[in-house]
Amino acid sequence: MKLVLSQEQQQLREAVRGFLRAAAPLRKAREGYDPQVYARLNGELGLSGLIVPEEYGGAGAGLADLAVALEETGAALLPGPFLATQFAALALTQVPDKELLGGIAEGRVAATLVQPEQDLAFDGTSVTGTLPRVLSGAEAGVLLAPAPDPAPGPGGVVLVAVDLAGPGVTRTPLETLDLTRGQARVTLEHAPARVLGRPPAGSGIGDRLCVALAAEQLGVLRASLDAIVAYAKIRVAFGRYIGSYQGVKHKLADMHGKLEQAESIVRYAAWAADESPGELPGAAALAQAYVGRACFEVARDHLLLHGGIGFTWEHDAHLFYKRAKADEVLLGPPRIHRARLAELLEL
Amino acid sequence: MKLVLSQEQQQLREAVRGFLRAAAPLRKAREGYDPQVYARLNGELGLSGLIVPEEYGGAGAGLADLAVALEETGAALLPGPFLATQFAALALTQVPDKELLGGIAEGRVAATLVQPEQDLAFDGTSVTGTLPRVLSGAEAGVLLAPAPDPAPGPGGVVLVAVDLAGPGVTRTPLETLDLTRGQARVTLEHAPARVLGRPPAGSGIGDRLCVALAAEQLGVLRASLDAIVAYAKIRVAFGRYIGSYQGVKHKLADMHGKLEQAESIVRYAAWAADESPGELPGAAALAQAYVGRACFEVARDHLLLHGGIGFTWEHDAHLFYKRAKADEVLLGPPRIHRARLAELLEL
Amino acid sequence: MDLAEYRRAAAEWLRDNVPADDQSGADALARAKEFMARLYDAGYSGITWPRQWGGQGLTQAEERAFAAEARDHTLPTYVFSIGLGMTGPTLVDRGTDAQRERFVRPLLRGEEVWCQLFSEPGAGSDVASLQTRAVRDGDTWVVNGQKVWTSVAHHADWGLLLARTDVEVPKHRGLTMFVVDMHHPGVTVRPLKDMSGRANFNEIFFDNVTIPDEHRVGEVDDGWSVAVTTLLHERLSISAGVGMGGQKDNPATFEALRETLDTDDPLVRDQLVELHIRTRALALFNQRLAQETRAGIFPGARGSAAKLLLAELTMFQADLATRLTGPESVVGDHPLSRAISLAPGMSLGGGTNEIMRNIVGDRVLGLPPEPRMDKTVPFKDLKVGTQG
Amino acid sequence: MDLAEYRRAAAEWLRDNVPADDQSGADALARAKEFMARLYDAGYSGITWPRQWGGQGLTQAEERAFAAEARDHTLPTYVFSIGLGMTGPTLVDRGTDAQRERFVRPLLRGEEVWCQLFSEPGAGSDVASLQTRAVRDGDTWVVNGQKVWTSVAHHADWGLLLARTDVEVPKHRGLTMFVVDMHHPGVTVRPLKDMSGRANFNEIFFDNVTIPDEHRVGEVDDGWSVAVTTLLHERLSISAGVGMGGQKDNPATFEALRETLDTDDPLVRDQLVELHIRTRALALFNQRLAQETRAGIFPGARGSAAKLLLAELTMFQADLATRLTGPESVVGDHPLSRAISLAPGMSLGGGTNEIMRNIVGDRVLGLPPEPRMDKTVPFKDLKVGTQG
Repeated sequence: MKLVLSQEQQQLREAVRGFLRAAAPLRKAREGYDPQVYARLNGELGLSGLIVPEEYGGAGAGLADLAVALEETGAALLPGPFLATQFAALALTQVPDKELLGGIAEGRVAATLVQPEQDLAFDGTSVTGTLPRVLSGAEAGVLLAPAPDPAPGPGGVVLVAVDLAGPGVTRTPLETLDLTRGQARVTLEHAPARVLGRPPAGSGIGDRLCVALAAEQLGVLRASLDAIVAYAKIRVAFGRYIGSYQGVKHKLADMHGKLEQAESIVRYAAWAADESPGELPGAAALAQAYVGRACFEVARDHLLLHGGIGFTWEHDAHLFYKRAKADEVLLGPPRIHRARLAELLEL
Repeated sequence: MKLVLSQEQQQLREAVRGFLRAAAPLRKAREGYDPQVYARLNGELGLSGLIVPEEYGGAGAGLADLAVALEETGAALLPGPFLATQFAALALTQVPDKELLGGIAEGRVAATLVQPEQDLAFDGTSVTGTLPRVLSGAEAGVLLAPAPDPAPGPGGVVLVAVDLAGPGVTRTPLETLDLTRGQARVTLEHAPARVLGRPPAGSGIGDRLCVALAAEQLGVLRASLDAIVAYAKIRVAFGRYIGSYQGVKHKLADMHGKLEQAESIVRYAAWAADESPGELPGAAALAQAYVGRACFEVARDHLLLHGGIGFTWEHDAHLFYKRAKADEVLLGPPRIHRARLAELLEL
Repeated sequence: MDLAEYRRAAAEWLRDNVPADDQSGADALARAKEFMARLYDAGYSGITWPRQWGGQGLTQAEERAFAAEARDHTLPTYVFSIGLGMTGPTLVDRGTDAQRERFVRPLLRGEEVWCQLFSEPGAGSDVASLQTRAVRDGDTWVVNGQKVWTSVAHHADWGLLLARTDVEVPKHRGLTMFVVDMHHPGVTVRPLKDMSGRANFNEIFFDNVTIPDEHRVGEVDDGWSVAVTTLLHERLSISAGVGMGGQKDNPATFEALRETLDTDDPLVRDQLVELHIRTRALALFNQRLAQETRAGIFPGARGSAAKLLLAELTMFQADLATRLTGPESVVGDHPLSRAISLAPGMSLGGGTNEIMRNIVGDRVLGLPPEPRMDKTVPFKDLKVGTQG
Repeated sequence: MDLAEYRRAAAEWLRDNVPADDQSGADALARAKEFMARLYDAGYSGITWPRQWGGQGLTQAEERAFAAEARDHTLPTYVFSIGLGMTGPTLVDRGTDAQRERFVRPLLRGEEVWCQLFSEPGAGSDVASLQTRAVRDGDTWVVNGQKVWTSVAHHADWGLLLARTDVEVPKHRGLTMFVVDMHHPGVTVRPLKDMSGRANFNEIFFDNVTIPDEHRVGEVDDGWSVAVTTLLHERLSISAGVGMGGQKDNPATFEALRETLDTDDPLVRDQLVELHIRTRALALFNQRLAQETRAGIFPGARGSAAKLLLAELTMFQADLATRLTGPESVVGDHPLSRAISLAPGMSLGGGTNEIMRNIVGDRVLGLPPEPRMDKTVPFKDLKVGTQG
């Protein structure tokens, strides 16, 4: 089990962090998706193709590396379809498609993945149905979705790809709590769809999404804690820095304990995804159950400890708070991860 | 709804508190049951007969008054069969028996109640079975227990009385976590038993036990908080009273919030028992669900905030901690009260 | 007239006079002022205030009787709440007779709207560390600085302003209280949006605003004692409101969630039970405080415990509701999206949770105070606000 | 000999020499001493200690290799743990050559047992406020006072004693460190029972105990800096142990509870899931710290976060286990009855949760320290212990 970053991973972290600090500072996050930044992120750093296998033009890295990148895009509250595209890439590593993987690796294609399966009708060439909430659905170019297998036989599910700019597709951007990353309602009416294949049994796509999201949450958690720790060192009340009051200090110490544990779990779950598939389901459910909660709790307390200024629109605190809440429920009500754990533990 | 003590209830509280301060100070609590103190409690203050109807020689008071007394015996960690006897008296107010109620009112009879129903065989004149944990089973003289109705017909449950000093009874005092109040294993082998009657449908005996126990727990909670607040005002660390540190002060403030809410719930539940039977089941489950937990949490934190000295045998902190834990599970795993609430709320 | 009769008359007046229609819209302020004038003329504004200055000179009993009847109505008096609850009582207690004569009756009659100008960006919980300066120039004072978290300031005619008049003395001893004309050209009112996007508050900027010395309230450099009076009235009006109403339209309450959630899942059921327990615990505590108040026991700082618990419950239930509801709760115009955005407000307005815990610890439990350095250092040498 | 070979040899020696039988009983101390002598003679005691004073002069690598192998055995060395982990390293670092010559080898060989005498009833977290006095009388010192929380003192031959030698200076500057003969007639050792009824600790009373000046460690009045050395070694030996073992016989762990509880109830299942989550979260954090340590990253004060979390988990799981198990858990000789009695110990030994939070806040997060009055006041004017 590997819970400590390698030197290469530390370099990756510094590279992504440095890039985002310059190109996507927090004050830009509330302006929303900047395609230019996104293009540079993929062009200069090759982030989009990080986990795309080398044969498709990617870097062939594992989830442990992707987790490092997602922690940084999370900390920066990076707007746009990066997480959605990585969700799609994680599915495509199980159901490979040369065109899409190549497009993602080159940074040409922004994609999104519908998960879990929704009510779609598929006739073999086109899909029909309404997807009420698609992550980055307004920004992505391609939609991947599980659909009922139209081939005669025992049924089952295939993964299909839909061109979101193509015919039969209506996208309605939604107002979302999270101001830094959108969702859209996508209505498909006989939208042309291409079958990519049938996800192998136990492919663990859903588990990998859990781990990837937890990595982003770890970044949101860490950035929230960093922000309030920094503020506690410069804000004065009653003649003392607020960080010198145990009422603040002890809360921050508890938040640090959550960070340490969250990081440990994310490293473990990413390692399991890459190296120990048998452990992945339990590690993935653990990651969402622990990190999702810890991230929101820390983002909440970081906002509250700012005092009145944290409640203002102009301050960044609420951006973290809202992302943390949106992420906590992104893959479903959090109890589903606990229920999964109960099942896996054979309780 | 009456949530504030009447003048008479305040006088009762002062009388019981004053008596216990003199006759049953905390340093005596770990020595266990003192029959002389018990006799004076009933003789001088008439506490034993407080809720016994006047026609049987008692004071005919309600559960709101008994709650005031139990809060004080709880705060004093009074050893002996007072709570057990009041449990029995609460059952007897629903299934009246002149001899027993008279005996309790006079302070002659210490009793205990088995609740809920256990596996006892009853042939109409004697009972057989083992009761693994009977509250104050070694000190009480009479055992009340629900037993299967031996009369021909649809079956059902009758309340029977067994003389614990009589034939066919074996009592084994048990080692208990709570050092200030014991339990015993009681084995009945054809022990003569007298039928007291059939508890009327919806008599709410179990609900009344919940409220009575919550009143004792309120006392344990309040005394724990008082003790640590007093210590925080005299104990110095790093040149300051520990109560001046927010790390301690804010915890104590949160504990005070639990006390305020616990007291409000106990007053409400006792009022419901006396005046609004329709509200009693919900109020009783609420009382155990909230007050039982709050009492242990406050007793736990009061111990921890004492620092090392709170971990020593000689210090009283662990007596409260252990009573609080024993009380929390006395009527069953606490989740049963929550399950009852779910049912009553029709969730 | 005995109390029951008073109450019946009040009920009748309210039924006949409170506008039932929507009270928002462009002419809301004009209509609110019109209602306030009628309320005053009927004798229900300033019920306990001295007759000499325009009040009714009655007792708390009449005030409570009217309030109890008014609870069934929505009175369009929000814009006057600062004046009626805080600045007016301060002027009655601490103003000169000329100030009382000039300001109190128009305030009670709704002819003039008031705001309160204490908080600053650099002085949140620590109000007395404020930095807005007032410098004397003959018979007038010249004010420069910034205030924040000001309700109804965009409608206000007058503001009660706390400003620093001496930086050579410790912070509490160099403050003075003024009445400032909000129409002065040097006053700029800017809306301040909260994290939910609402603009319920304002920022106020003072740029060489002049105030005649006759509009000073209390002695020079004794403004803190006047502010304490105001804050006491504020606390009374907040604690009177704690636990009452406010939850009716909240989509995160137990009552709302039981309608929207699938309670077949035992875990969902148990979480709702937890919410029920916490909600009932606080509601009963508030009811007990109310019963004690009616019995003449003043809750004092224990109200801060209730406020703290309400802040925690508000946060807890919005958080729980979104978790139980899942992804749709944070997308589109789902009501929980707004609830989770507003939930922190209860922990931040009227004193943070940490300040509430200090108050409960110090004043209810009598714990030793935190050692204080800031009470003796001259203000100019004191660290304040946000440094570096 | 390369490391792998060293490790194989150690494994072999341990297999052949660690007594497999029960190590309690009347002659336990004698047998422990005998084992320690064999351990020393085989070269496994004081692996990293200087050869000059009886150690092996090897590196951390060998020490860790031996420790890794030893983890599979239960070595009967508990009674020597204070000497090996704390007082011995202090003497090596800060003792005179004569003291090292006299004390280190017998300590490593298990011929003499050591205890540590810092804590006092009036000085818990605030060790430096201790009141035991040592007064100079020519070439000896006379000690009076009381110590507490002392492990293995009833077996100890020597104690490392911190005592006050000057009350006219601030508290940290008037302390001196000594080696005290525990067989001196003025020393009384009394067992101290904890809340579970066990007597794992002692109270020590000093009644005119004399100590020759040559048994002073470090300079007069410089004892605090020596104590800091000792406490650093204590922290290292605790953090090395955190999260390892100790849970095996605990009836309140997830593994134990899943065997004893009825998991048909979904609520019980979900509570066990919660326990699993917390247990795994801390276990993985501890494993990450261990991996970092192996990679040369010293965890420092982050170990205090792990200790705090372990204390909270220990309390949480015992509390949860009794709630889920119900009435029988607190009656008779149910193992949970003992678990709930011992659970607070983890929060109180080795620094309270509050002290741990201070350490994490100050040293990990770099937050500003609490203002301190007690560092400048002469000790005689300082409030200490329990007042009134």
